[in-house]
Amino acid sequence: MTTLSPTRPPAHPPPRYRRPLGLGREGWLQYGVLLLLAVLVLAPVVPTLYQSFLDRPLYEAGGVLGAGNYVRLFTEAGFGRVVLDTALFAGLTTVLSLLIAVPMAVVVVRTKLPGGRVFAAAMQWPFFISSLILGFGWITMYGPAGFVSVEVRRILGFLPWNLYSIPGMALTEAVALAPIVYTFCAGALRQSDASLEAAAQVCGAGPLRILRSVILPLLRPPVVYSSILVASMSVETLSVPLLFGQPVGIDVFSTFLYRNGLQSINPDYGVLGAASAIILLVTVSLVALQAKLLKDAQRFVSVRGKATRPRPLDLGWLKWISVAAIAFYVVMGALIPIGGLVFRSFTQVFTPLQSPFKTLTGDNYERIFTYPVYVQSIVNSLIVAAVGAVLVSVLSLLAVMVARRSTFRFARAVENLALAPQAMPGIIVGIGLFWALAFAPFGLGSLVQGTLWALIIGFGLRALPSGFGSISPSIMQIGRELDNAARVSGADWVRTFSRILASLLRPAFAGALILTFVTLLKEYSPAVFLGSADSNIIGTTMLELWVQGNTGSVAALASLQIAITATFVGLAGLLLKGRDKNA
Amino acid sequence: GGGGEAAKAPPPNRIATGQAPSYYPADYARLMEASRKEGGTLTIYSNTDQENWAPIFRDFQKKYPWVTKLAANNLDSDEVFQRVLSEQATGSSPADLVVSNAAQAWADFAARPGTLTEYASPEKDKLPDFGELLPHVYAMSIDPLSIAYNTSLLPGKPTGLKSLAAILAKDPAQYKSKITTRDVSGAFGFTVSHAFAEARPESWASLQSVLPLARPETSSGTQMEKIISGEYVAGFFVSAAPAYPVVAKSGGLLAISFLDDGTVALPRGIGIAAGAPHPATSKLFVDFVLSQEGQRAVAEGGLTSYRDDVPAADGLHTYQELVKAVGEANVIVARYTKVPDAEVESFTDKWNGLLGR
Amino acid sequence: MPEVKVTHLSKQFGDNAVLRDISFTIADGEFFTLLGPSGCGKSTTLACIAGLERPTRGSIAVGSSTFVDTGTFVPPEGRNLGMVFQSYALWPHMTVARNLAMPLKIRKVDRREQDRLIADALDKVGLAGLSDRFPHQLSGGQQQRVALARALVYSPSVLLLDEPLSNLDAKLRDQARAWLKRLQTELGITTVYVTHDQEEALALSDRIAVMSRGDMVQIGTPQDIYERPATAEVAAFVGRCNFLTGATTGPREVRLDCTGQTITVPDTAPGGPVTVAIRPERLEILPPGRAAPAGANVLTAEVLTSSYVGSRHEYDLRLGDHVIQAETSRPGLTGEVVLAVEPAACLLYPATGALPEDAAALVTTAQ
Amino acid sequence: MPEVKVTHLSKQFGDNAVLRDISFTIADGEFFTLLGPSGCGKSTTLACIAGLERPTRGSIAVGSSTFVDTGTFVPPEGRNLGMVFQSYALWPHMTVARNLAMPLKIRKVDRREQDRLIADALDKVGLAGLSDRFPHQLSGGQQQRVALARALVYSPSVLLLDEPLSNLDAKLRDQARAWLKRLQTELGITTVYVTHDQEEALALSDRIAVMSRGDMVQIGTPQDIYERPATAEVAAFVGRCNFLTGATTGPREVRLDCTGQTITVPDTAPGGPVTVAIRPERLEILPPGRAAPAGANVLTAEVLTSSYVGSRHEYDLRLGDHVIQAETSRPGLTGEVVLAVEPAACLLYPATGALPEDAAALVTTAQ
Ligand SMILES: Nc1ncnc2c1ncn2[C@@H]1O[C@H](COP(=O)(O)OP(=O)(O)OP(=O)(O)O)[C@@H](O)[C@H]1O
Ligand SMILES: Nc1ncnc2c1ncn2[C@@H]1O[C@H](COP(=O)(O)OP(=O)(O)OP(=O)(O)O)[C@@H](O)[C@H]1O
Ligand SMILES: [Fe+3]
Ligand SMILES: [Mg+2]
Ligand SMILES: [Mg+2]
Repeated sequence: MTTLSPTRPPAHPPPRYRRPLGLGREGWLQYGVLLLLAVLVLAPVVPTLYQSFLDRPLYEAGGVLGAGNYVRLFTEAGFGRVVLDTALFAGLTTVLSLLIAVPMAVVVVRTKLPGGRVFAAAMQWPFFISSLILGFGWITMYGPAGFVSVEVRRILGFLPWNLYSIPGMALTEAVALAPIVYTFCAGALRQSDASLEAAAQVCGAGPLRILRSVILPLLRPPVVYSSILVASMSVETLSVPLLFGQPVGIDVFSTFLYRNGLQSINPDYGVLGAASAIILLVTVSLVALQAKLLKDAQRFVSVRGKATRPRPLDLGWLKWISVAAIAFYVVMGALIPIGGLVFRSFTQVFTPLQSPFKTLTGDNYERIFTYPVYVQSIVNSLIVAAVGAVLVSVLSLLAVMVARRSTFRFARAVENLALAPQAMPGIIVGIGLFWALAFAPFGLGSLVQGTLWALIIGFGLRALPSGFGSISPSIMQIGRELDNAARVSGADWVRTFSRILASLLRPAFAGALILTFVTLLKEYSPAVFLGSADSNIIGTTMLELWVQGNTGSVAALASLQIAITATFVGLAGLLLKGRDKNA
Repeated sequence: GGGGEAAKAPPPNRIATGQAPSYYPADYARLMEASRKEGGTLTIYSNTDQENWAPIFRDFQKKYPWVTKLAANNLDSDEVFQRVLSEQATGSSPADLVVSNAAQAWADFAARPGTLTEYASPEKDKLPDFGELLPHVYAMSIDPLSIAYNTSLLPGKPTGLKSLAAILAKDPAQYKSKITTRDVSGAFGFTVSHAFAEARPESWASLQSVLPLARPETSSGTQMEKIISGEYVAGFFVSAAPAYPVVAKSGGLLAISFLDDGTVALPRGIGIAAGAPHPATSKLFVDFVLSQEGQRAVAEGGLTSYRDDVPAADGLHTYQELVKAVGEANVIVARYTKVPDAEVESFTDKWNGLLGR
Repeated sequence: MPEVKVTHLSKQFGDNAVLRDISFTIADGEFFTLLGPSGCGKSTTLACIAGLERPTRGSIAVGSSTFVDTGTFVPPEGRNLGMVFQSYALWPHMTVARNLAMPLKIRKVDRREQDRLIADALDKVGLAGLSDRFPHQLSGGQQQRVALARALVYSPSVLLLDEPLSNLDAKLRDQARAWLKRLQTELGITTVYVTHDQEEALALSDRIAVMSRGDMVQIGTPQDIYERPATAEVAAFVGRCNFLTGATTGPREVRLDCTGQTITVPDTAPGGPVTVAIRPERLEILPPGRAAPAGANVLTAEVLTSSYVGSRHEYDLRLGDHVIQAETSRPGLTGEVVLAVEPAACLLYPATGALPEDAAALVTTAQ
Repeated sequence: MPEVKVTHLSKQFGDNAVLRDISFTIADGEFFTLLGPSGCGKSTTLACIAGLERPTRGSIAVGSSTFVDTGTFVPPEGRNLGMVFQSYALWPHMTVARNLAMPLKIRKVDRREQDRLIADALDKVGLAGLSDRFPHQLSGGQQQRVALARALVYSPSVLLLDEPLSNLDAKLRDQARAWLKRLQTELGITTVYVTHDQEEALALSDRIAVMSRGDMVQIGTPQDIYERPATAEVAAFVGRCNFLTGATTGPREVRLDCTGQTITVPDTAPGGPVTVAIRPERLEILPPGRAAPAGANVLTAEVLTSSYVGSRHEYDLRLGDHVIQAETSRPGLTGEVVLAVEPAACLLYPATGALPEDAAALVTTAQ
């Protein structure tokens, strides 16, 4: 037995850690993360803000600062309409995605539903598909001359909807964004104490009353959180407004930026900067509002005591209606448009006026694979997604560690910085980074400008909040005493992280990898500015092909992207599951 | 008209590898030598599709085999210039060549000092007078704009704007929102619409009856896709270049015709950027594109060539073909001049007013 | 108040038989406790009575109404029972008053009557002033009483309690226990109580059912359970107990493995290995020089550690290679002590692996 | 083993003063317990000693090395302490052996020596065979012992334990407590123990510090704390206690509010309202017909409920408008009973709101 004699010094003294410049290893790491995040986040914001006060393009010498751009923006004809349409679009999108997702989350998670697991998975599908692709799909099916529309018009004699309107845009966008709301609500529902419902049941409440009086009121925090997220995402979304709104003259913020920045006869950079600054302001205040609302909403959260096993409610005949509603959403919202898109990719022309089977072809794919630039764009997308996913996940992990598991003085700043890109529209990230790279010191900009690295930085920045968001709940689930135990037994912060937390967070890290990979693969809006001849990606190629009129090839590329995503998500899922079993 | 022809492959383009035409200056070999030393790379900022570039690149590489890496991006028409300007302002730009059909932007760009490398091409004398659009900016192609229509939905074959107006006039209510044109808020749409209206002031009469039925689109591709699907029945100022292959594939559903009351042809400008990293190769490229061999490749890529010594053939479209179809007098070649802001505003207001937006 | 009759109740989750053919009857007004280690099926039994789980087989009846039988299943909202959950399950977005009003609203009790009933119920649990607070503004003990008030406000026929005290801290739990007992006695409501705390079960219940892995091992009054445990397992679970293994050597005689000594036991043991169970408080530590009472077994042990628990002293003693516990009011004993134990206090069980692994390890780690 | 010296320790979280100027010294080898209700700052004190929290003011020294003082702060990894957490905090992705190896690896102990130390430590906690298991393959009690082994394997100078037993179920907790006490005595390691369970504190400690809202209310041996609690609050928290309010009527005389009766108390009370605290086990329920001992106070009360806790019976009695508790070994008492209590057993405190709101409500709800 080891003797513990009083006088002797400890048999095994704790290790000494070096402290260069009086700062421990963790200090260096933590300041490093803070600095990196700050540079990344400020790089696009500072030039944008600067431009918004400058009376001429940044690249021209002799600019004078002033508020003239804002004055011009607000006095510009039609800007009021843009603001109004944006508000309408964002508001309606938010409401619709709540209407779709909240009841579904409740039904799927909390009730006995035939095929509930399938539906739970299916509800996520639209998330994996970029809204650009979904938009194309919707036009093919529900546009004024879409397959479904033509059929409906033939039967009814008129078309009861108009896709090229704000409600039409909002509905499409809502279908694309509903999975976000669903994910938050389903998560909250899974966590919350099931005995709250059991208590209502025993008191005599039937299923409907339980839904109304207990479940729905308790969903307030996730609803607030996700609806603000959805609102800020729909303020910045480009694809659907561009595809649907353009022909009928509906302008929202993002298309306003796009048209005035990229397509205008005479781009006014000052006004562009001012409009970007305003979008930034709006989204930032939305995110701030969300933080505030959520803080107050803490008292609604009631996860306490021994976790009770959830008992799903039985809805009776209502469950069949729910099944039908969910099936309708998945089929009409995602499956049919996407099926149409895939079908489109195998035909020459795709029109209700002529049987598509007449012109079946593999040409659309052939075109993509004969031009090296197109193949390159697929490869580029994969590279950007893969490299970006790894980098973003690593950075997210570090940021989460610093923000949530350290005594770092600026821990909150790290968290805020990591979440800030949530409020930065893709186009603005693109424009801002473009300028930032142009002005970067030591010729760094020219090393990066126009290469895939520029895309990786731009896309990665946009994916950072998802990475952070997917890792940070997991770290909250790992008891702090696990690191405390390591600290007390002699490990410093860095070692605690590498020896203990890194292994425990591996599943969360894998989850973040998948999520960011998918996000990066479908991202494209910053590339509109950051891309170059050598760095085309699927999204920009798709837009390019669309402009050329090669819709068939657009569909082919979209199908390829969906296939890649599905394969990747499927494989990753299998791998993760396999590993869980081994563990 | 170019409608309904089958996509037969044209005969292969014959290229004289490494040989300059006889009329080139004697020291042209030195230029080739300089190019060889530049490492065989060339970067083009363009708003031109990969498919248009493909045969040009293929043949250029055949001619000068040391050129191994040719890259052209496909940006929006103005962005081409904004990119170059920003990059030039902050140091070096990787751009060698600038290719765009944005007339306004070209005029603005070329007017700035120190944006272009001065170069007098030895091909200059072999070209028609619109071959040099601005000093040191040459026309790579001259692309006509057409009327495209859905043959199963539009009764009759519109041969011009007036004829289209006449067809629509039979039942304006039915064609409400069924016609498409180019968005004049965009550079391309403005240039072609403005050129047309300026050259044919009398056509406002037709426009007044057609535009209220129309919706603007921002690309020819979208216009054609929607005409095929039946969302629109016809569109005017649809680029012919991307339309040819679609017409061929559509199985007769889509047809195009040139406007007998004035077909706008928009030149595509090419110029060498100031401080181009590969100036010699850039010069070789400009000369090649303007040469007979190069113009032949331009036509093969789907753009419209304009040299007399390039014959029209299956799958090759030429300026001469257009002239034959509508007559020299009815071809309106858009000019590369800057339209004053006030004029831009009054024109777009008038146009958009007719569109009802 | 009706009686509760559960017959041949079985419940399976997939292949996992969680309850196996359980039957019991609870008399009108009785305080009946389900006691057993975690996972033995107590909550499941309660959930079956409440209607939150559907039994695989068996029937459940309260008074004259049958809740469950072949072909019959009354859903929970049709049973008019009151239930309190371990986590209280107060609806966090409603005030105390609205929490209590909900079951009344469902029953369409009119406004005035509602107010009266709510005031009554809150009064009963001593929280008259707090009706406008939200649950998160209440302390744990107050929440627990609101939960009880909510379960009582609509005068249910039976009250079901699933570990209602386990979230309170030790001190408050003791007090709340006494208070609960008084309230139940006063109301005379038939109560089914679930706990894994044997002290709580002994203190509160009229009768206790000890459960183990889905079976009912013993049903009886607290005295029955404590003094005449049916199996070694029950003895180990309810109250502290010293277990000594041995072998039958003759009628009413067992030789202990730990010391080799032979002791007298109350009954004739079955042949072969046996376990003798002795409660610590039945082991009397004799003051030096005093003789053991006639007929008592005498054991000699060595003091390992002592601990003071306020009202008495507990000693860990080494008996051969075993560690046993004894209680006395005398402080400061050390070295060798002599223990006396009446044969009647020696409970005899066939030797099986009655002790959980953990407990066994702790008992034999005498170094 | 060094002594632990904590002086003028304060800790604030924002505006919230969690510890207020706490000082104490723990002797070499002593088992020192921090006892107090939830949220009183026990864990914070321990965390300050461990270095997991940085105190706002004050100093902490162990032996000759100062851990915290103005300008000095040794991070946890530099303190060489052993710590066991309430949830054990075993690293779930490592086997038991690797859990124990981690602190040794960090200390660059060589391979052979590591194996020896690990085997030693596991042996000490009686888990020699389980070194290749993962934590999730162990029972709660085993996990707790692995956690202890991990805290001991590198021979730390002080052992810190934060409610190490509270996650075990009642049964196992009792046994683990005795085992822990034996181990600590044997190793003689200075130990700081945190608990809110007074029974545990009394049973284990050499000395106890009772904390309340960031202050140390009393530091003393278990006997001190239980028999001479410094305040009514301590009396209420440590062990059960009946509180009777009254007023001083003369030297050593108090008139009780509940019955109006006057009783004799040991000391002269301060004038004005007072609280008399009496432990239930000091209230003797007299068998009918037997007289009270001379000098004892005699009270008459009525039995409300009784509960059986195995080794004894506890009665809830009504004394005037108060509910009091008494313990006896006699079962089945009902109706009126006579109680005797020695004046020495009546602890006297100035009447303040000593009782937490919850407890007070439960005690006075006699209807
Ligand atoms: N819905 C379910 N599906 C599968 N197994 C279940 C389910 N509900 C309970 N069980 C299992 O049934 C057994 C009994 O569970 P029950 O909740 O009744 O235990 P308990 O006695 O109340 O335990 P505790 O004291 O921990 O609350 C456990 O082994 C549990 O894992
Ligand atoms: N990081 C923190 N920030 C703010 N307040 C804190 C923090 N940690 C602890 N507190 C507060 O300090 C007080 C003391 O906490 P501490 O954990 O020391 O209590 P405790 O005595 O260990 O209680 P328990 O028995 O519940 O573990 C509590 O009121 C707690 O809310
Ligand atoms: Fe206890
Ligand atoms: Mg349970
Ligand atoms: Mg604590």
